Amino acid sequence: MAKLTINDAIVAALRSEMMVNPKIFCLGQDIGQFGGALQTFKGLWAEFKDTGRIIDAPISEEVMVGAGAGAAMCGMRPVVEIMFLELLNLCLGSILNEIGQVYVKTGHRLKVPLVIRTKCGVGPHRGHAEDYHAVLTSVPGIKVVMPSEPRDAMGLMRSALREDNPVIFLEHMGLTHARRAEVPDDDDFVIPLGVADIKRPGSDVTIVSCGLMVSRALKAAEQLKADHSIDCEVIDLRTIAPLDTATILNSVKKTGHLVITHEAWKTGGSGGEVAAIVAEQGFKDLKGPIVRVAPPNVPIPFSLTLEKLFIPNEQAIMDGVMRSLGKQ
Amino acid sequence: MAKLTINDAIVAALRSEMMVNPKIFCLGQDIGQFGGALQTFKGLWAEFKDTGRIIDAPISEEVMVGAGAGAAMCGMRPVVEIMFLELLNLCLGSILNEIGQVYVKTGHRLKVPLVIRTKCGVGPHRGHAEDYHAVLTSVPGIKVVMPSEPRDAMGLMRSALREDNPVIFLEHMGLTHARRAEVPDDDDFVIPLGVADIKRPGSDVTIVSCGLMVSRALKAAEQLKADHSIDCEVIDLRTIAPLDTATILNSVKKTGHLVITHEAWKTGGSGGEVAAIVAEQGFKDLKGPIVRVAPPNVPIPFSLTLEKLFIPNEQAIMDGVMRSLGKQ
Amino acid sequence: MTSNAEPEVSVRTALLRSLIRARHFDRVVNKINPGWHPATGEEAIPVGVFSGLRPDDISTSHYRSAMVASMIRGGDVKRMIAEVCGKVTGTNRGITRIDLSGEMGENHLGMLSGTLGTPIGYAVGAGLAAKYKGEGQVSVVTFGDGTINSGIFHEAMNFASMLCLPVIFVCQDNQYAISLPSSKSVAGSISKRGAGYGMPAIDADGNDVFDVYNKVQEAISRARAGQGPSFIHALSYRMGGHWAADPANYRPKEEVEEWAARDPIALCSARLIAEEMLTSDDIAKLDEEARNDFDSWAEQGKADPLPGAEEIPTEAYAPSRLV
Amino acid sequence: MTSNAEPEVSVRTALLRSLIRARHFDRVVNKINPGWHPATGEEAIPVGVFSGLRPDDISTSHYRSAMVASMIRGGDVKRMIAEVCGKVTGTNRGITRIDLSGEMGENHLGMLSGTLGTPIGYAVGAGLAAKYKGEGQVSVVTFGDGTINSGIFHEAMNFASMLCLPVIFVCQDNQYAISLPSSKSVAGSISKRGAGYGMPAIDADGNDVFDVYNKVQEAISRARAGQGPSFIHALSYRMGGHWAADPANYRPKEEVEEWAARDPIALCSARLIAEEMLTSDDIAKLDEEARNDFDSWAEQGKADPLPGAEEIPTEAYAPSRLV
Ligand SMILES: Cc1ncc(C[n+]2csc(CCOP(=O)(O)OP(=O)(O)O)c2C)c(N)n1
Ligand SMILES: Cc1ncc(C[n+]2csc(CCOP(=O)(O)OP(=O)(O)O)c2C)c(N)n1
Ligand SMILES: [Mg+2]
Ligand SMILES: [Mg+2]
Repeated sequence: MAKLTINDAIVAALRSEMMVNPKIFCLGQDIGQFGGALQTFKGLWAEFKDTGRIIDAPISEEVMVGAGAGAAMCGMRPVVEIMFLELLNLCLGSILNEIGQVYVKTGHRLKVPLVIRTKCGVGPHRGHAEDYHAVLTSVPGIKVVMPSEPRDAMGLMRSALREDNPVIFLEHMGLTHARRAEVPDDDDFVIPLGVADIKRPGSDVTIVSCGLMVSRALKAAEQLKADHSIDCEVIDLRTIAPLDTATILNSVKKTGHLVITHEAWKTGGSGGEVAAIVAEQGFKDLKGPIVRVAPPNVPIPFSLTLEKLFIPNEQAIMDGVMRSLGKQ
Repeated sequence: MAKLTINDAIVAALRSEMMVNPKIFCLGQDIGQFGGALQTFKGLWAEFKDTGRIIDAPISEEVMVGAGAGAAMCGMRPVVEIMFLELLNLCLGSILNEIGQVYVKTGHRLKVPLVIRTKCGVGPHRGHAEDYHAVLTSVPGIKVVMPSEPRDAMGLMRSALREDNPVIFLEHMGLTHARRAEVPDDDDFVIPLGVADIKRPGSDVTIVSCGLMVSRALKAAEQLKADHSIDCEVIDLRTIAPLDTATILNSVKKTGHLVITHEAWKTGGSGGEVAAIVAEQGFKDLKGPIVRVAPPNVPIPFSLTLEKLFIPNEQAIMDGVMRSLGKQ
Repeated sequence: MTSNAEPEVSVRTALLRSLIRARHFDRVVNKINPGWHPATGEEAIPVGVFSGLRPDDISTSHYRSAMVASMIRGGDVKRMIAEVCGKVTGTNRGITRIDLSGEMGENHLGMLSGTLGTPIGYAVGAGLAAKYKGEGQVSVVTFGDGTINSGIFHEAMNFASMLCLPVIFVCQDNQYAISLPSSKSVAGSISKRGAGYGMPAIDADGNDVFDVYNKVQEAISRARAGQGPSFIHALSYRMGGHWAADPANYRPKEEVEEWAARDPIALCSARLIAEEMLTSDDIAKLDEEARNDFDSWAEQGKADPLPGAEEIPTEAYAPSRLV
Repeated sequence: MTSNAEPEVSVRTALLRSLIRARHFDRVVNKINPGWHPATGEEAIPVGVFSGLRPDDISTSHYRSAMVASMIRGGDVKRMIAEVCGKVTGTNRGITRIDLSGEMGENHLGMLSGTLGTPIGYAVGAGLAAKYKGEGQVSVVTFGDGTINSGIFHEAMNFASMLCLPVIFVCQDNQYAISLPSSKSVAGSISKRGAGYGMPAIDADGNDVFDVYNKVQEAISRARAGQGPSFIHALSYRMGGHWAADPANYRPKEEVEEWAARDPIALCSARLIAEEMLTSDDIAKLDEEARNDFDSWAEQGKADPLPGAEEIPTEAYAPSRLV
């Protein structure tokens, strides 16, 4: 078992799939010799440059996604990197209106096996942090994935590359080069899309999280255990669309309390969907309010001091848990 | 009091504001001599054509919104029509990433008093029906409005034209030419943005609706009253962002039951936000599950027969109310 | 083949036949839905562009004429008309608004929503796929004069040129985008704009089906030979309104009359008669045959059964191949 | 004024002074954040473009050089540097990533997120507002060679031309978009592409501040006279990496050396010395003065207090004026 960062794990999965599947090609800005912004295609140029399977794209996000989707409809399996999630907002004509609907609208004659890699989240980059993923989960037919650790990243990326639907793969800039962890050596190791992971079992309160919030939720859980003997179950969604509602509902059945945390703005964030599902299907299990812990509805402040106060930290999650228990 | 359709009421508000505010100009495809698709600028060309204040735009949605926003920052008050809501997905770079953040990011030095008119909803047009409004409510700084009747349409449009924030004004194609109703003659009649309207008071179940769903919810309420003596309170959101949480929470406090219905897909639709707010702030008042009544996550079918089955009707809302009461 | 050479006799007759069938197709469909968009007067463009492709080439059609394009590419007309009627016997059992795309599949793409422009991106992707496959396939795409003002056109042209993709871009210039004349909406000239992307930019007479056909065939030869994309500006005129019921009173009568004199079916017929390849009787027969076919398909479509609730799909995702 | 005429003496000295200050500005800012984007070698473009506007003209700057553009337009440098340091004494009390825009206000717009291209749309809107006001204002916008491949560029150029707006579009061509050379990414020539929109398209020497200044002034005169937009392609070279810490080893050394010999400050200085308008001592003094100013502002910025939690805005909306 090698120890890899999230970024390395993603690149490893991509590399091993490219070796066995000639239909995969990659299209993105500066992903050739430059290796990708934040080295998201590290080492692949050296290996594949003579095959034409790594294309440096111009600043033309709409056609990058359009050409990726078109090539996918014609039997290829493109990986398009849009450098940052905010830039995906430039190509939502295709993404929201069309690519998730192709399979149904063509009577199953066409599919769109397209993987869109993109980055977001607060991190060393000091910009492009905004998490607009709720936009993507509001339409049918698209899968949205966000790993929080290297093993998941590898397994999810490999699944994405074997998937017959458009997948938007979100890479968190604060995590992707952060911590190394062991990943399986198996070139067929996959984690199916649509399956959440219980990162910490617990019996008192369910915390639903993703991306950067997973480790914060875990720390909050440890602290709550130590300070108040409150035992939190921490769920990492991993796939945000489609949601793994069974895992969430089962957990709430056990705990009776739900806290949802994400880095996106609270209003209109994807946590609303989780809350709505539980308030409908899990209502009888709920013993207290569903609490969302997320940033306020204002632009992310630039100053690092303010940015740190803006994104929910362990304390904010702990406070949320207390509120869900009616203790605050 | 004149009797007007929604469309006429909107045009009347626009016209009266244009008379008194020379900063207003209109930019949209075919809004000049043609009068706008579905006659959304009916009669204004004849009146204003010599002033240059009505501009026929090319098929360039990004720059239409961009130029509108830029002119707004420079002191004008543009009304940009994007013919259909799905086409707004072509210009979300500006809309999601920027125009709602200008006021804060420029330290209040710039504002964006921009009104974007656009159409959606199933109707005679047989296309462009998709309701993507949840996308717009997921970012800060933007107001989103959708009237369900002529009086509201007039008052909300006038408010939008006096507002210092970007407003996206959704006009439902199935309603806009449908029913005439009385509107005040007063050229200063406004309905403030951000205030929901209780279209039918009731004590047993709260139904939150907007657009086309309002009349269906009202019909469902009458039927439930007649058949089961269930007394529903029907709230018309009118403004979807920012939400009038006080009206919703007060209603649920009274009824203890909540049904949310919209024409947008259920998953990721703006009803999730309403559910989440009530499940957090109104939890103690809830006596049953929060039920969402909305279309399934698949493309809107073309055949009229199927389209009718797809969009929730009175029966679906009635069923939802029964589920919220634990009666099904 | 140069643009002065004429296509062979059989091809020329087939082109006329397609022109005639295109007009009947429009006729019946726009009776079923007068809110839709006839291409009367512009038929030489879809017919000239999409005839003569290899079966594995990929066509992506402008919405106006999309079903004609599909027909030429092998789409089933009867099934399309049933879909237009919203019937369960239709191409996609009544689920899809088919007039904007025709029957889609691996050799034919089209509009997938009500949004103009995005198909140009898909066509570029089809060209990219063709390049990877290396079997000489080309991707041919049409779009309106109004649509070239959308950003995707620019991005697509540059991208295809930069990567030397086998894509033929054809502007179906009917001189209007709804009510806005292209003389106003397109600053500069359309073909000059194409040339700005470093690819051949050619003007074609959009009412002369042979001219369109020839120029597209030349561009296809270049693309198959690895010489990259071309841009063709085919000028014609939208004889009717934007939709069938639009009186189009925003434009001068003289303009309409001038173009009425250049009807593409009449022009093509006259040429074939003058060259003694067909008699006017032959042509009347083609017309008669087409009229009967389309009328009967329309009748059938109207008579066919409506879809039931079970036809509403329950899932948008394609099945995952993972277990 | 024709492009051969030189700006007056006072203007020419001011241009050199701005060039020198622009470089010092970059120097201190990119020491504070080595992930940011110096414009070393390209200073003649922002300086030449944005000097000599009327106070009520609207400037919209490319992100690279945006604070220099703002400085020229009257922005407060000390406050900007404090904002760069994330301090409460900054332009917006530490809330805004200021390097991408400079100090925004009614006469200066810029990037409002991390998205390239959208500001071109806002600049067009500024031109539209100027046209309505009818006071001869113009809107001047710069953008990179990479950015012209985004759809908004195309839409904006056509729109401005179609409506005859007083907008001057300037491509700040430093020959790279991160690692992608414009020779690869821009199919065809940049100025030909501009000409495709039916507006004057002019090449300028982006390392010669006087040439840039003159050509922009001519375009401004046309715009003020109601003759509509112009496109200026100013060719220069990005001497450093995409960001300060990027070694830029994706490009040939000879290319860098060739352009190093054409440093815009050296060129401008040599001209003014040769024409006996300034001595090298005068220039050394300008440099010394700038060095001191920027060093002290940077020191001050670093020393200034951080914002407290109360600086996080609680509301994104501007207050409603309705009651
Ligand atoms: C992006 C986009 N903008 C606007 C519309 C509304 N619309 C439908 S057809 C049309 C005119 C299209 O003009 P053109 O491209 O010339 O095609 P034509 O109708 O002339 O065949 C417009 C504006 C649309 N469907 N998509
Ligand atoms: C729409 C968009 N695409 C990609 C990026 C990422 N990015 C930031 S700077 C840059 C290069 C820009 O090139 P150019 O326009 O030539 O400006 P330069 O950096 O050379 O000044 C890229 C690709 C972005 N910020 N916005
Ligand atoms: Mg047209
Ligand atoms: Mg550049």
